[in-house]
Amino acid sequence: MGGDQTNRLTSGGLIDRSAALNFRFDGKTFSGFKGDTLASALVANGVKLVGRSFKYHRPRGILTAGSEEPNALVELRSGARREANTKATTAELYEGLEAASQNRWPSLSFDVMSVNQLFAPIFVAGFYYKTFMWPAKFWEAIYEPAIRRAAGLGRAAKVSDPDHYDKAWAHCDVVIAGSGPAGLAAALAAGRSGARVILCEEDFVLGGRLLADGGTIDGLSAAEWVARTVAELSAMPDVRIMTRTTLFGVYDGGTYGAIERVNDHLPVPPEHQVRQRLWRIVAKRCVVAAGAIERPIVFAGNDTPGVMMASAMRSYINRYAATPSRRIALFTNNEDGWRTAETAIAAGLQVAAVIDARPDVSPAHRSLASKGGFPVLHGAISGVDGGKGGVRKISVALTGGARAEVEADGLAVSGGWNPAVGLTSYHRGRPKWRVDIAAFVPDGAPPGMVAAGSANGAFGLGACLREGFEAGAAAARDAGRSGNIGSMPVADDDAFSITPLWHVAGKGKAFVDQQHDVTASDVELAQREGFQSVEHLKRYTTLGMATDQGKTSNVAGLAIMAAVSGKSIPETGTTIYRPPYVPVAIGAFAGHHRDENFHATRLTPSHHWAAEQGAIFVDTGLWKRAQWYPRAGEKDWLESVTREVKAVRSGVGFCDVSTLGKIDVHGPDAGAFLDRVYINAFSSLAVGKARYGLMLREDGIVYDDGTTSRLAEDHYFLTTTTAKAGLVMQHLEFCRQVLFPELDVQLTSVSDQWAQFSIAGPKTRDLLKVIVDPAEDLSNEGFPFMGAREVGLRGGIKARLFRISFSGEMAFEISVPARYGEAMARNLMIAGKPFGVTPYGTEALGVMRIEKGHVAGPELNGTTTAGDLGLGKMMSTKKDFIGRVMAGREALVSPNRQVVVGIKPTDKARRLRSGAHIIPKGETPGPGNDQGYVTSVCFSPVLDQWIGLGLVERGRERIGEIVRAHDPLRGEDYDVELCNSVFYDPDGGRQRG
Amino acid sequence: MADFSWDVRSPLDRALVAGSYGAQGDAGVALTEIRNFDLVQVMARRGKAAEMAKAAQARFGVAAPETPKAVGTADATLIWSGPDQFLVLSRGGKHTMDSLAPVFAGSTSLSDQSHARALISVSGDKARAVLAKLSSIDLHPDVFGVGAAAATSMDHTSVTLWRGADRADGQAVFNLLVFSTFAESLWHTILDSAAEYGATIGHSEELM
Amino acid sequence: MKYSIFSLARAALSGHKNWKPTWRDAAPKDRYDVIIIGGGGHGLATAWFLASEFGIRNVAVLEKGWIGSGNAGRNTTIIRSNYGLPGNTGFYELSMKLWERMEQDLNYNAMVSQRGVLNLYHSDAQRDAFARRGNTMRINGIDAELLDQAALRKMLPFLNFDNARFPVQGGLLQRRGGTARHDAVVWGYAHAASELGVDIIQNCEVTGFTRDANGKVTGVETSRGKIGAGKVGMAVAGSSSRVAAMAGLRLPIESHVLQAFVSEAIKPLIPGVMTFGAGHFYVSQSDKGGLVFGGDIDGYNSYAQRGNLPVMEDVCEGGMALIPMIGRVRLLRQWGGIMDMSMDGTPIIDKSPVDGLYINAGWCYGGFKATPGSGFVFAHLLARDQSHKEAARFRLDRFQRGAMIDEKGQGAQPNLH
Amino acid sequence: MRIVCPFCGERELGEFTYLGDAKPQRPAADAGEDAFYDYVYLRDNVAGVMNEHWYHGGGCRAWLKVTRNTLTHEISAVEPAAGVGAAKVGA
Repeated sequence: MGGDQTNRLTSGGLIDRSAALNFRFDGKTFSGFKGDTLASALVANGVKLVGRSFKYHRPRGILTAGSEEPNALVELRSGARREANTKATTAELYEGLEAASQNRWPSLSFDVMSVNQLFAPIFVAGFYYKTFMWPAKFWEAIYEPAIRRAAGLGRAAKVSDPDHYDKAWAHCDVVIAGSGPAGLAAALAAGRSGARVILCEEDFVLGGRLLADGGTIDGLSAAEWVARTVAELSAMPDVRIMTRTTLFGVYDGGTYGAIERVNDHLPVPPEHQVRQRLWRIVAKRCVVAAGAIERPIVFAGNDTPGVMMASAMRSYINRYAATPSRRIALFTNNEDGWRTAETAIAAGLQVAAVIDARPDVSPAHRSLASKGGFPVLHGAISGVDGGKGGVRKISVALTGGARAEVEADGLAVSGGWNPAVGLTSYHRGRPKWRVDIAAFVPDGAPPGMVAAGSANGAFGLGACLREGFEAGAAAARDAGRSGNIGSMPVADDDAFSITPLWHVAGKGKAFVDQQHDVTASDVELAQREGFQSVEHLKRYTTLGMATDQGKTSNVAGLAIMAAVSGKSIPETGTTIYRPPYVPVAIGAFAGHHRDENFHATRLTPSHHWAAEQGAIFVDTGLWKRAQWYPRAGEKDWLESVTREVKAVRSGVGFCDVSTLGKIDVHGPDAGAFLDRVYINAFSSLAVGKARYGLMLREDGIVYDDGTTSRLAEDHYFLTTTTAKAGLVMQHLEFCRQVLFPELDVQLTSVSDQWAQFSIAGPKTRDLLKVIVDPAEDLSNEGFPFMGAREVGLRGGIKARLFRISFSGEMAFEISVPARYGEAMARNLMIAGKPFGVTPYGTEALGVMRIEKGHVAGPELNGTTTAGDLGLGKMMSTKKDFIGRVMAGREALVSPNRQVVVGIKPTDKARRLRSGAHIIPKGETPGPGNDQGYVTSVCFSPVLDQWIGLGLVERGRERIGEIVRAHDPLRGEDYDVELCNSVFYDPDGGRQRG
Repeated sequence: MADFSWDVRSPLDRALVAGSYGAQGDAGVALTEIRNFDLVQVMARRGKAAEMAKAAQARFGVAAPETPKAVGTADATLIWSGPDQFLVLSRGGKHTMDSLAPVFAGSTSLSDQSHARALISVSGDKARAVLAKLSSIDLHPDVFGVGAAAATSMDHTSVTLWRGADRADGQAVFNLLVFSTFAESLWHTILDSAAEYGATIGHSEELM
Repeated sequence: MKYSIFSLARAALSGHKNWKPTWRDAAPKDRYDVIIIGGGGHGLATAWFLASEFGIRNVAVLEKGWIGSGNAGRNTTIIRSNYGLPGNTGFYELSMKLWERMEQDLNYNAMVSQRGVLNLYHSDAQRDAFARRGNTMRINGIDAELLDQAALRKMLPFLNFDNARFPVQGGLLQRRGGTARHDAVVWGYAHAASELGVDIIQNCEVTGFTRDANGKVTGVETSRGKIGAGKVGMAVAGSSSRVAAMAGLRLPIESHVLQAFVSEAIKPLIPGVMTFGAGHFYVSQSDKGGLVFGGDIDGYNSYAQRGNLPVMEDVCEGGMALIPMIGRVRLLRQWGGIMDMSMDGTPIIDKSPVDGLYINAGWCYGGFKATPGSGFVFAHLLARDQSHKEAARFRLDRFQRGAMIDEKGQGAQPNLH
Repeated sequence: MRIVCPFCGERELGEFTYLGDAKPQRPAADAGEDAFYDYVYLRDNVAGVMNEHWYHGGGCRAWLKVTRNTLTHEISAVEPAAGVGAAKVGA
């Protein structure tokens, strides 16, 4: 059995019979044709049972032919590409497609979990809130794991997604969702008037319901009209037609989200191509022509395989030439449902009966019935006889009380149509109820968006074309396009009449939400227990929260709630609609930004040189920085770093510090400006001098620090920490543009313009003499500590030289234009060779700054004051500056604050760790005596032991005190001494020398 | 002791591999890095906008752009970079800080950006398709014509984007000034975006 | 009525026809000893503790819509007590202890699931910050473990360790952290409070305060008439500034939108709660099977209850960077809640400057985990007129005194907390 | 959300950074703690139309004053901060 397509009609359909495709479902091989969906191919092969339900594991068949499908969910593909919960009704068939049913074990036809059906009387809505509470520990040990295993649907892949995704922007005047009659007509009108149009269609062919229901437009068959229209649109340069693309959401300012399934119709994406692409479409106007969704009627056994929406049955028969059954019964409460009887007869199928809930049917249909030789039963279905094998017999409660039975192997159901009100409701607009069609229609749509056609409740073909055409023309007009829109496509309107019927009372489970197994009695129970708000109903029963977002269940659910609580449907209201309109792969939202491409990478000017030296790099924000330069034979990072530190302290070394933020501050008021943003004065700084500055936030807490030099009367060169570079620039621009507009000052980031190197160590001057123009005086007198000026370098380029020191050694920082950065590194190696110059990384930099007691990121943690850092004296009392006032608040000047202090283990062999807490000696650690913590640590080659900085209560008054470093996380607890934070050369002689 | 040699290295020196990239067949896009240029940021001082404009007019013979535009002159391109400021882009050594300082003395602040940016030109019939993955700007010919410019972002990184003169074959040319330290990273992102169309990659010392 | 497997079985026999409403849908009386404005988790928990712990049962909870319609029903259901600063640490642990007995307290299964909360680190600096925080937790008697990469590779092999821009290096784990079923928490407190006589009044919007000659609050004006009260407490996340304004108060609070997302239900994939340390992404998997995840707030003031694409993309980028196997899992629903962001990222539980009005506000996006603790200490404040010791630092005047509790060190900029 | 930068034209949200309510004005240097407390911490937290500071950091680096409805995100006006036009002062 299998590959014979027993239910494929011999002719017709939009499938390519010359292109047979083989596929596998649950391990069995079948064949279908190009143009099939997985669902239509399964129908063609007579497969009725396709899945098991969420809670009761009931056998389920295909209910719909679109993205509203609640039942026919499969695991598509395998291995790393396995996609759980894929709707068979939208999955395009391709050669070799592999799919498996889900939520069953061991097999679809024999599912052990279907025993749940025996417990159905207990497993009612919300049952789990009422039990599993005793004994307490059992919930996590037993109950919950069991529930988790049983719940869920398909299995996601357990390894990294091998496919690529990307994201793109598109701009247009009018974006149109849907390419049915309304959408195509809208595109025609907008396109003809000269508008830039984007037409999104989630299907892989254009036409919407025309593909299944046909009709006559402008005297042409629907197919001919679609072809003609698409040809006309394709000829317009500014009209873009995007098939396999769903407009899923609307965001502020006319931004729309759309997902294009670029290559999901292939086994794997071709080389260099993406699987899916996320579109952000910026449009002046949007026409929602997303159509309407046929809704079920809730009756006992309505989830039996073989029960199918009437319109879906037409889609399978007309579009795919695949018939779900041979002898069909139809249950309808409206005129439209009858089309399925017409279709069945036209396709040479048997119609067993039409059960029409309305008191009467049109004469045309009467005669159809007599021609087709089937009865028209007035009444409602009270039960369906059949199991996983599908529908066998249908019981009908006739109006007036009598009963009837109908033998059929398929049941088409039409409860009327619900306009697709998702997109129009995503800005919390609430749809309004229209009595004549017994359905909600869009209301309160986001600015610039209108619905047209059946999405707007216009169910006739003529009306769809008219509304679409007018909406398209109006949208183009609003966007300022006024070309000639030509003539409107015309078709007849077929009458639509409906007598609402939501639920047929009767014995047996009647399902409202088939995927979540929510029954009519669950809705009644929720009402009984006080969950009467629709939002409570949804949350208590999980109605409408499944992967179909309740497209086929929400309205029926609230209609039943309305009935039992004695309210009208509009009074009961709808839940809030949430994007996306269809589920969208998370990978598509990430696009290119995953793995190494998650964020951009910044490289220093000497990066590639450092890489050649075998440097180990560390991520610092977006930067890659050389962390240390290992040498052959060194056993670990500590050995390398210690070597680098010793080399600097005894000779000379250099380090690329280009990652510091660098800002040109220009203008006559530059000094006055800096006076206001720094706590200390800069207007008084002499040209050719540098000064360390500290910035506060307006709340008095330290924001950033750095060295700023005055290069000219009206030009300062400001540096920030690496971490805050961008934020400080933004802050300074705020001060300049918003707080102090009266100052004449200009700011430019020059972070990328300059390659900057720190050169440090007693032999620094010797090295510089080799590379700096001999004419330059680098002596202590000629270039004193904190001096800053431009110098020439041998070979003709100019550099900026700053005599500043982070290491505590005699040191300079030198900057050259960035494209010389790599040459600078090489030349420093050449110039320094006689002095054993050593490149050092951020670790050695950190060691030396801790030895020197300089604060950095771990101390500037956004909660410390200048006083905490021991820099309180820098706060000028002669001027106003940002943060001055709030820094004076009582708790910020309390003598009991945690302040920066040096810390070293009393046992010199001990390793000190950041994050250890400080507890007074001899006390039991507790909230009451947690006096601070270790912020930064290093192994100090100078002191030959681990040392650190910490923030400790009244630390500076307690120098010499022995306290406990308490580190339960790492199972450590040891004595440390609080000491001066400057471990190395406290009087600073070396850096001045 | 002999002088040191100071060879310049473009930030794309390592990343740029001349030749073809991505899909085979007719390349949909050409990616060219232009090297050897001077780039100076010119910012009007308080109340000096008019003076700056005058100075620019005198020096370049055209009005400096007041709106997001790129204005070509005989030997420079003036690119709007923000309110009351613009960039002067020229062949290496043409309009340097030193040569512009006297021109704008008093009315402006100048900042050298010559080494702060890399210059990449993107052209070809898929140029817009590639840029649509990187830029949120509408590059439709009617909206972003020759000479249009934008201070914008790509991949969360600031870039200066402008449309230069069309290629000889009529294809549009989009120029990107990107920050040097981001250049290699952004370059790889551009390559990823271009791969499906196929790209021809090269560099040039000749500023168009 | 008592809930249990037995009552369920009994009810099943009668076709579940005899269940009573989970809580009484009460009509307002003229006067209550205490009125709580806000029928969310915090308000209902406060009412229940007032009735059960402090013997005050003449209490009304006023809800403008349906109970749980605010952030209680719109969050990512995470519970934890892994805070690092004095004031927070003890309070959230108090809350955690109350989570651990909630089902038995309330006779309602809120599905408290201590599956662990793991904060990942990607740099030495982050590790050190977590070490500091974890030690604070341990010193306060809270469970915390610092895991290195090797341990994580065993525990969570699917994380991106090797192919990542910012490889995972380790994490801070609180095993007692986890999740709870958010709606059930609301319904559970409503059920239990109602059983003790608390009036839960839905569709009753407070429109103003009634004050006496001295300005003391004597009750509220509502869409269902005036209601008198001895004391009025507000627990109205998302409306704090608007309600406070009715009493002439300005608060150190801005309202921002936080988005959250849920995927289609899939079979168990992710064991506990994890947060990405190199981007804005956190995730857990619900009992129903959906991945529940979120990231940073959109960053601008908003009462619109919906966000925009850039943050949605940012969150998914973080997700893919951390767990690249979720690429083909589909995002099912996106929503937004209003976060009342305080100026230091820490809540305010205090008497207001207006006599008779008590404030419970400024929970930022951390309100859910605090639900029982917040209810308990707010009930304590309302009943005893003094702060519970674990809430003593949540005073309103801390900003004047400079005693902020700023876990993130971002200062007075709410969108950075 | 899309903001019409007065200099660059309409740009997408990602290019901008938000600061907050533009109403609070930095007090005079001698205003004292209470005035600064009010400026730094207290907010009207408007539910409706509000003037806000946004920074076009991903574009022209201008600070902007944006009039936006916090209930709908609708933007009704955008103007540059005081200092942006400084170069044209007196012109």
